[in-house]
Amino acid sequence: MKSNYAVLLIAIPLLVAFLQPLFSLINKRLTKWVTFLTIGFNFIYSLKLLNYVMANGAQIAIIGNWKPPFGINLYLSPFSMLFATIIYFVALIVLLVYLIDKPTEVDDRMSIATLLMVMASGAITLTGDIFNMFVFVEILSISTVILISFNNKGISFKGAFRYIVLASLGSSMLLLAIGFIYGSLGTLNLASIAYRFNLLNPVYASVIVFLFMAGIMVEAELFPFNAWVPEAYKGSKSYLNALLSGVVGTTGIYVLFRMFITIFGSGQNHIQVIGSVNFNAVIIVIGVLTTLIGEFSALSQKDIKKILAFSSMAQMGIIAVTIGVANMNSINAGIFHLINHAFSKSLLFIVAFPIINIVGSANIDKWEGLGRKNIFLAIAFAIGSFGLIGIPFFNGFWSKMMIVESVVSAGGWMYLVIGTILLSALVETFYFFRIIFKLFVDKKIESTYSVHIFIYLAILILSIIVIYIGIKPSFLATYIHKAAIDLVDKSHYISTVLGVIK
Amino acid sequence: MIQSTFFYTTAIILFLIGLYGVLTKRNVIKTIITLTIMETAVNLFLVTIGYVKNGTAPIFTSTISDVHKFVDPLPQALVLTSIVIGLGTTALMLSLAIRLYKKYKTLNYLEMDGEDEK
Amino acid sequence: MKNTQGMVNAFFAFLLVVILGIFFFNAINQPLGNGLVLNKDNPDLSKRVSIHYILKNVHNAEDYLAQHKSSYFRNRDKVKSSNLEFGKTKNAESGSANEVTSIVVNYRGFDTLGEVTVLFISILGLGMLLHENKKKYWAKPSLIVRTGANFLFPFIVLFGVYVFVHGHLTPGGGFPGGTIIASAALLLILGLKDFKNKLTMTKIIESLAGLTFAGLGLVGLFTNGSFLTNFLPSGTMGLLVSSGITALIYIAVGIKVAAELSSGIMEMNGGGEE
Amino acid sequence: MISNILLYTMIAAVISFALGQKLKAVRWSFSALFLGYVGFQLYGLYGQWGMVETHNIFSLGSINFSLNFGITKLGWFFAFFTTIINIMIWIFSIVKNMNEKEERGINFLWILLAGSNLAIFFSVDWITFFIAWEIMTWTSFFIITPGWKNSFKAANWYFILSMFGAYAMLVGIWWLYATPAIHTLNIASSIALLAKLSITAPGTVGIIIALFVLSFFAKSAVFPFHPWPAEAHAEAPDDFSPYLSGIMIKYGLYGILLFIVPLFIQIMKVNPNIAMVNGIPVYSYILAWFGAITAVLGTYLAIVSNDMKKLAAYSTVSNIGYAVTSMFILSSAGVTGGLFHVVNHAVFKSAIFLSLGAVKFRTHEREMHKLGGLATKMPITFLTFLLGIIAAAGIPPLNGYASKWIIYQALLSGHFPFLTTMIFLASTGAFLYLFRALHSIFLGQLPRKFNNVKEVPFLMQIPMILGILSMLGIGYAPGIVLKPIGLAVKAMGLTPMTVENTLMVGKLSSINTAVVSSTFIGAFFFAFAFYLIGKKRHHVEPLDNYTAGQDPEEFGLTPELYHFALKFYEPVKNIFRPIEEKLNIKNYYRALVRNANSFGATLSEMFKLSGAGSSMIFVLGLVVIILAGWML
Repeated sequence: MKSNYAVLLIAIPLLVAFLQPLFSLINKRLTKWVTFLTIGFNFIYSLKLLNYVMANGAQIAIIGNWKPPFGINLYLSPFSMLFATIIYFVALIVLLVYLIDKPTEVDDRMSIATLLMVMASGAITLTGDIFNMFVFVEILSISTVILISFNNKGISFKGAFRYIVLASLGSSMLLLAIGFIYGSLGTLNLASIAYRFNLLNPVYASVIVFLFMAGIMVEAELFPFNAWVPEAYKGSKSYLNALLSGVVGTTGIYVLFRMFITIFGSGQNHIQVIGSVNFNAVIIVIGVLTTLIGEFSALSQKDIKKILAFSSMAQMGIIAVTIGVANMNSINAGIFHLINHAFSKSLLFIVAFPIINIVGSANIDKWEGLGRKNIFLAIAFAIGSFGLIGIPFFNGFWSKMMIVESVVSAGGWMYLVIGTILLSALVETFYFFRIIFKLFVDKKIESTYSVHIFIYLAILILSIIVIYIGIKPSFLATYIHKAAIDLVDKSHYISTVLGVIK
Repeated sequence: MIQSTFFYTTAIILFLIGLYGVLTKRNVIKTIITLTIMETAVNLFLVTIGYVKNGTAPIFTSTISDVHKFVDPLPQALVLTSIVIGLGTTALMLSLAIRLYKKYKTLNYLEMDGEDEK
Repeated sequence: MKNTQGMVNAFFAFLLVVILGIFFFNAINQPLGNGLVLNKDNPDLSKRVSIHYILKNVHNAEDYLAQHKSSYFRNRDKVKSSNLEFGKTKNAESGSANEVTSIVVNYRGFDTLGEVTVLFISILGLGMLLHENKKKYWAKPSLIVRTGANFLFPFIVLFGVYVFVHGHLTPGGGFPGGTIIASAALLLILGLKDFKNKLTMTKIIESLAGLTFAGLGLVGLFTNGSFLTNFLPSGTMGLLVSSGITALIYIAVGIKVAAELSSGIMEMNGGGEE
Repeated sequence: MISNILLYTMIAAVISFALGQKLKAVRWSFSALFLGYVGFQLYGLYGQWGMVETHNIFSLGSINFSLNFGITKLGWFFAFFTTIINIMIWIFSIVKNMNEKEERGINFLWILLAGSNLAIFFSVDWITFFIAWEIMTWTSFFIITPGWKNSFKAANWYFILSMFGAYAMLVGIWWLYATPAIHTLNIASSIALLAKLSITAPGTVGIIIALFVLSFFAKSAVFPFHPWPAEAHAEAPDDFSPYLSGIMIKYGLYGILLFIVPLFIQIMKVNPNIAMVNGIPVYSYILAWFGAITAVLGTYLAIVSNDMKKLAAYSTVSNIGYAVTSMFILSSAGVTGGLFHVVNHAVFKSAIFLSLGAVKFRTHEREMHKLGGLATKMPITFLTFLLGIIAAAGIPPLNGYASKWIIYQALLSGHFPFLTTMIFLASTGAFLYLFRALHSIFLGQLPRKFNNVKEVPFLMQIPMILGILSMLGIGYAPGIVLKPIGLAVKAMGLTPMTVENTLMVGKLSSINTAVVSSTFIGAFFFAFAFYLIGKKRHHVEPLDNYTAGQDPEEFGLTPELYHFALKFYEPVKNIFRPIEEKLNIKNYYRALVRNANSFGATLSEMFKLSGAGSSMIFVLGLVVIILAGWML
């Protein structure tokens, strides 16, 4: 079975991570490069697998030669491979910047943590077992803590501590949910949970969903489980925030999608989460609140990292709304927006890094006149924010259009939802335009910082992607279309993994 | 023989005690302790799910080989994993606490400020 | 004033906790939907996947599922199984006598790989956070501790090794064994006045042990087409040399955990030579 | 063909960007030439009605995104006239920007703006329309504020209100699409289907109309969105103000003519049980009142402002008010009058702003009491301004007169006495501020520091002269414009007015503009002859006049304080001050922004709580979600 080799996406980084201490004995800079190359391998391999599953349909990779539901399996589908690929790609770009950041004493450990974090995110998207997912979520959160505290400032430790407290709370909830699932269904395999979830007593099922929600929404940056977001982003290095947002957040939302639509959901055109509670409404309310709080909080901030942190929280809220609306169009839109957000937000965080170094401050008031000093960075920042705001012919535009369409077409009280979302979008537009304006103010900036070619390279690649998706979204549309079908088609998921047809 | 109800109740009460601590304690170390209590509670909960009345440990020995009396081994495996994860998290939290103390000379989370806004 | 606020806070927290408590008690007393209640009834293992792990008939179950499709889920106990006897059964699937070990290392070995990684990365994080720490915290050891440390050290290590080598037969395994060995290292630190941290050595050992685990998995992938496959014969259940790579992996895990925890302790003891 | 033009626009923008700051003269001339080429192409498109070009972008789920460009009569008309005016403005900006110390590198945004301008008028589906609308909004934001702090505040007024409108339209568009009975994005067919739907579901149609109206009103600065032009027009670069006032503000009116007015006409035709007032739907009547309020309010605000660009901006607001009122009368004359006034206003207001730009180019002053007596120094500018305000005041023989005449015809023949009164009030008020501006800037006495002021360079005079000629030309023969307008009006389902080149036939009376114009021009020359042969004036130094020859700086004052134009209409302001203080809508907007900021600050405090606090939020949130979940 060729597809079994997909486990290399997890095994190779693990192997390399175990070897890294040996490399670090030779040279600490070497570990950075090894991490970079490993993620590069992962990206290329996952791209290959993505094309394979696009052509041949979903596959499973079994581990230990135990077929599901008895052993642990990986589920390779357009949806999971698409996100694995994007996560690896974003990480690759971020590592490009990390490679040339000034060396520190802890680079060896840091590069292992980054490698494991990216590995864990990829594994979460691929795995077909709920406890396995929990283990990788833990790896993800621990390595995130390391990432945050890498900056070695008081606030980094504060942010990291806040994050780990919330993550522990969340993982307790997650583990309780797993306990409840195993106690009732007697299995940990996702497909077999999906297969028999509707047999559960609805009240009991709701307990599971509640606990699971609380557990995973910590990573997905959704209110009220996201109190760690601003401080952790503020404490961490700017380009590493791209990982927090583009990898951790994306993974969290991915899990929400997979669990709430495929595993816990039922229905054809309008997916309803099983349980005695209207979870779709709950998620929509959570999403709307997150968006509102995120955007308005960002409005009042002066620190670019906090602004972007709140903004990414808000975007996650918008995507959560699409999960709650859960018709075919909204799922398409949500996936599309998640991808766009990963690219645009990573671009912004990466651009912010050299800007902060040139200006010497993360305070946007001090950014005035940067466009006169370095027009390239200013334009890249503008491109990133245009992509995020949804200016026509930048990537975010299409996904936001689709989100508005899908939410409006759901009718009823969704008009209130869309009103709130657009109000928040208005606020977002305002504060991003404020920053862009500041970049082009007439002012001299004295700085000797020279931007490394790799940073330019990273920015250039992401900018081109943002614009290219904006001009020609059709190339992504085929992927998204298949991914959404894969996500919605529960019986296909079950029959692929278990061989039984619902 | 003890009913599983006892274990479930204990687990939940322990969990709630831990949660209460997390909610009210401002001291970093106390927060860590209460979080550990919560983890223990969850582990107890998980183990209880596999608990069979009058059961034996799921290990074949020369004397025990009645498989139908075995308690469920899977939750035990899960708990093994989750204990190790808990250990890792606690170690990391404690080292963060050390760093926080060195930086701010206090363990009260609310009193940690300064050099934030730069 | 501050006190009142604290009281209010505590009361509020108490209220929340009570509500959550009602929620949890409600949850465990709910009927599950298959006729059982979590809180009252013994689990029906024949409705759980672990029945196959206990009976070691997972491959039969796979075949049964492939043939009977969805009716499998109602008839888990009808899957064929052979009689299992300690010290006699040969070539049982995953031949470890300890069922928990067979799950941890064999059926769900991938989780354990993750688990090892969690430990690895948290010790790594610990090292990263404490790398500026050059202070040795320990007080001067007394004579009793010094002598005891020297005397007990080999025995503790021996016991640890015993625990993880017998991981597939008796309670214990790689994690407890490794921890026991690490406690020996702790004892050395406490007991020896001029103990030198050997971080480089632990690093190398740890790497090699981790490499063994992942490498064994990869060997399975390349020879039998699936990661972490037990490609060795599982032997007679109950013997020391049995259960294929399960034993090997548990040894690797034991060494790795021992090295990791020791290095964690050494990091706290003022870091390495660097 | 249309797509090619738009594509060339993008390429031109890229070329302009690539040319860089060093070659600013080249890039500005290049863009003006390019726009000339576009205008030429557009002229060639006349008559190809119904042509549609489709470009699929992508389809996902059940939605297919495509760009559809087509030529409608209304669209072509707007595209062509705006392009002509645009060319005028751009010729002006060549010299203006060549002499800027640092050109702001906004030329490529201008070209993009011109492209989106065309795209708006040529889009035949809502997606395309919205895309063009958005591009127009953000490009103009950065043109208004190319890095000046004052203009940033101003641009924010514009931008927030515009984006608010745009989002309202976005919801409206998708609401249209989500309504099963409509389910189309095509503009023309959505009108027909909406009209039918109004029989069965008047509520839905009402809300959709409201959303679109909100958007168009916000863009056109109709009450309650009137504050933005004064800010944005005043603070924008001097060569962009004509564009803002002449073209930008008309997009909302275009939207109304494209969608709302035909929709009301259709509804009147197909829906027998719609509530009517005076023969028009009651909603239309209410909207007409919004126009009337805007007209009066704009006039008042223009009267009390001292800044010459703000004055002109508020004058624009009030003129938009006339057009809106007239359009919502829904009669043939009303729509024709509104449309005609849009064109006329575009011509004379850009002429006025060009002349103000010329004044500022030479004097760098904006406040009227610091100016004066420039008529002899800058004769062409003076003449442009003079004719511009004559047109704005609606005095024959200039174009403003012709459109106002039609508007009054429409209002009176439709029996709207109160609306007529409002418009008349506003129109009379216009005299107050227009001639004050003329007097303060160009007449009166020249401050000493402007003794060396010269007329602007010839290249800058060209657009002004063109403006004069077109004002005179349209005033003399309104038929040139009214005939294509007739085509557009006919396409909306109305019988167009009977017009000939110099003859307008209304319901109440008809008028021959040639005769009127000749009479007025004759009278003008008659009076001018008296001026020439009359007694020559003595030149008096300004300060001799005000302070009896004493230098005010000796007692610590500046000469400007003695200028008669300072606080010219203070009494008027005093009369209305109590009302203004209570009803100043700007204060409400400001309060909104302030509250949004403090709301955000409060919210973000939530994330600064202790570790226990954030766990508290976590658990509290979970409990609330659980409780709410069980209850829902």
